[in-house]
Amino acid sequence: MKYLRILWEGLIPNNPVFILALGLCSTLAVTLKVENAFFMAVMVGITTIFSSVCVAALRYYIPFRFRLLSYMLIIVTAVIAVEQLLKALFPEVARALGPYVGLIVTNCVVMGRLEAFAVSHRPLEAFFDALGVALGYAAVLLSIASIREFLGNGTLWGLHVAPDFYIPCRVFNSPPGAFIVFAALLFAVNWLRSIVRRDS
Amino acid sequence: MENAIQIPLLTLLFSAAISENVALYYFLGICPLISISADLKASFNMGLTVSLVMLITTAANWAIYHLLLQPMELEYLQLLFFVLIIAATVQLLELFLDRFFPSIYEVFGIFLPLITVNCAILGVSMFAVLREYSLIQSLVFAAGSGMGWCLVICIIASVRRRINIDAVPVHLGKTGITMLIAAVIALAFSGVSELMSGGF
Amino acid sequence: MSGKTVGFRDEIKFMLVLATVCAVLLLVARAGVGSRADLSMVAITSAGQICKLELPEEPVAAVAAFNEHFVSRTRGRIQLWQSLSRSNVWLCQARGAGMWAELALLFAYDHMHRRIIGMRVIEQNETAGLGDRIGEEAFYEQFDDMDAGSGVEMKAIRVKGNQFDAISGATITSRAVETVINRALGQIEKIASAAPPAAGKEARP
Amino acid sequence: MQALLVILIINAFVLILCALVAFSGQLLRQSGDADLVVNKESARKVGCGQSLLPALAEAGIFLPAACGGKGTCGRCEIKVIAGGSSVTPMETIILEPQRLQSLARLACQVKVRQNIEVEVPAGLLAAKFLWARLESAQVVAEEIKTLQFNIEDDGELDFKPGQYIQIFYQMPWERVLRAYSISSSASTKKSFSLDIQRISGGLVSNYLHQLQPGDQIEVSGPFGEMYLTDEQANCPIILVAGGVGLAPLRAILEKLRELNFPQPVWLFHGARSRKNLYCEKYFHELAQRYASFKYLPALSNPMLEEGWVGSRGLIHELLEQQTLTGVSEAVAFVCGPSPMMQAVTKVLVAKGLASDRILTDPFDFS
Repeated sequence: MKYLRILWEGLIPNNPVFILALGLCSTLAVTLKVENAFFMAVMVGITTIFSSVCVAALRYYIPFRFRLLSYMLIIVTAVIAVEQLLKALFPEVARALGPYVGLIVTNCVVMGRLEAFAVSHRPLEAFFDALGVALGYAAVLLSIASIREFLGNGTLWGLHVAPDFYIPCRVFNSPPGAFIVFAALLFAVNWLRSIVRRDS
Repeated sequence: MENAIQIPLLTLLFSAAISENVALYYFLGICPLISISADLKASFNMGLTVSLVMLITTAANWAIYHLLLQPMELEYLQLLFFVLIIAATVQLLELFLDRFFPSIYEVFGIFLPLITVNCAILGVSMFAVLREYSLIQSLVFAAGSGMGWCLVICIIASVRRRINIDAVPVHLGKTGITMLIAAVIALAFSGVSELMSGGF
Repeated sequence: MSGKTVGFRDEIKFMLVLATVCAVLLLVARAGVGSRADLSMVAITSAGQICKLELPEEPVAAVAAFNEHFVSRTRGRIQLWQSLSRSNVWLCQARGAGMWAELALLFAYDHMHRRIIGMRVIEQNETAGLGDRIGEEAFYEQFDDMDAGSGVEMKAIRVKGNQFDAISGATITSRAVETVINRALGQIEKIASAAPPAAGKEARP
Repeated sequence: MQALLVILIINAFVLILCALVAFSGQLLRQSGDADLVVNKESARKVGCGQSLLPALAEAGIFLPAACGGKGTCGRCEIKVIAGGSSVTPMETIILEPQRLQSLARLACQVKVRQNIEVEVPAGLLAAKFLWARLESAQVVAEEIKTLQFNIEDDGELDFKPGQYIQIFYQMPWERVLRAYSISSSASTKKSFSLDIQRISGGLVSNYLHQLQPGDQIEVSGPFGEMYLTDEQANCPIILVAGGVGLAPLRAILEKLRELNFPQPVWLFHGARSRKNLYCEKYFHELAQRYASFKYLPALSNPMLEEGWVGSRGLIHELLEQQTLTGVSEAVAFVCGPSPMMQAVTKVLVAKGLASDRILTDPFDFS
């Protein structure tokens, strides 16, 4: 019950992207295709969970002044391990994601959860918090990617779904398009939240 | 290698700062761009700090890569070494500022740990190595990127200051409106980039 | 407030243990991944496509067939092979900086007529949906039988024979292709101008 | 071989970076002393470069810091008259703007760089740093122990009933602080007792539960705004406790017992089941002996085999059903989990008690 609440907290009320505005770089950069966004979300999720649990388990042993170094060491290990795993299992996706896999290291969602939650909680709690945050992150990533891929290419996960008369709007493939979709989605989410709040 | 790329340093500086802006073209360092840009002065300070850290870490990482990793054929560990260097540099800078420039420390201090997870810094180090820049070129590239990042955050902050008194749609919120500003600026920058890359 | 009872040595000890554990994990992860052998297969298949050669699909046979047609001249970031049947044709695999990470191109070059016969992208990590379109057939076609006497050139709209269309929205990637090819061309010129040595059979798939 | 080399290189690299950080930390640490003036008294020399919280401790003033100096609990609030560093973002979250304008700061967030003048609330000045030795430990309910401590040397703990102390626990690299209310009578100054509920996975509560008689602990205190003053002792008193939140109320009750309950006193104690209820027998005896003391326990989840015949339900529901005479002059002390305290406060206000006569002590399971 308590763990479910922690999970829920990370998923919606503390959504890492919309509410806390963390992890924006990759949110904007890998959302051109749903497929890439999906694998990115999975990898960020694994990294977050691994490093959160590690830091939570070691929280009383990590020397305060080498805190940053230890966190980075743990995160980098997780990222490189996940990267190698992806290369072995899905070489195609690994090629498509390439540079962003390395940049997970500096994804503030990972670091943010370590600093804000994992250092002061037990490993099991940290696990559920990381899981919730990872799911929240994945939800945002996938929704932005779906919108951008549909508007920009008329496809979803590589499948052509747009009606024939639709002419893909290439601006959604470019960086400014990502910002615009993000702002629109943020507007929608906040609007829904305000409706929910008014009703309850 | 055989023929090192000869790029005029000035071109390198300006293309790094403007046409291939690290924030708007590569989507790096977006989180602080959104969260810090509420205040122009803080934005400028943050921009300066990022530039400084970028310069130091690019030099250090260049040396590590070319003097240690490449001769030992350990290129796959570059992420680990780069990230640890950045974390240590940030911590050293924090101590240094705290001791000698307390007034600057009080302005910068809170941003410094954030910088560790600023992907722009890691990105610039990685690009400099990837593109086989010489040390001088790397430094110029880092300086240009830092300037470019500082420029963008200051532009966003100034625009935000202007619309401070305007009625922004409630549900869009601060993050949303900043995203839209970034979208417009990114469009403008992409125009400049087209111009510089030989649109004539 | 923090107590100072535990000294620097214990902290360092902890950090070193952590570093060792991380290093071991890294090595295990790296060892667990299969080699990138398939990559050279991509190169061989691409070479077959460019030079319109019938190469068998089975890897070992394909390598053997490839070695019958080409002989390796240089290694490193720019690898060159010389065709055994047409000694003025050079096959080149060139690596260089793309937008995010390294990219590797394979192209065949006719040194006598100074033309590129064809080009393929073997390895790339460009922006998904934008830069990665250099891997599309339409992009390759521009290089079929391309005049490259004075290097290739990226243009927004192609007018001259040695130009190719930049991919809109991916200027950096397109320019990276331009840079990599031109650098490789310079290298070929240097090596090919020197008298081609006797065919030493040194095969490198 | 290659693998060993890689491990070696990474280790060497980490070693160099750590050494660099540590030694520049030593090298760059601001040395020298600054004058610290507390409440306009004479200046004391304290080391520069640290935050005000340890600097004040150096000067013998122990502020409460439940969060351990991270700036999240807001208990170390003081006033910095002159010489403070600029306000940190943490403080703007915890302290309201008007409090910041009236020079309020969090001591753990202020750095000592120069001569500094501060104003510490008188209530916090009494706090001392003490060593205490465990005299006896007694299991009073499931997972709850009452620990009796004797103060070492010639130290004395001069506290008011209802206040709490802080316990230091030395982790490998960090000192952890936890606040626990004193449950023994305030008239004994050489000893005190704590009621500790063991939280599964809780750090300090587990540490305290495994202590053996004779073990020493470090404490500082007393702290806390919730305590019984002498004039309040002559008002009707409503005590509402949830679970182990009974501890500070026990101290208050002891004080009232020493005064022979001059006015009506109600003790409401809510617990989950009978095995979580403690001191039940003692309170029943008290209630029999003194007519003005009423003991009203309630169980939210009594087990069948416990044979509970008393009230069932949550404690604020029981409180609501009771008719209390002379409520408007009464003083209420409420201690327990936050949702329970909110519910109880609501009920008490509805019964006609002014909200400034309801004293609460937040009590978190951490």
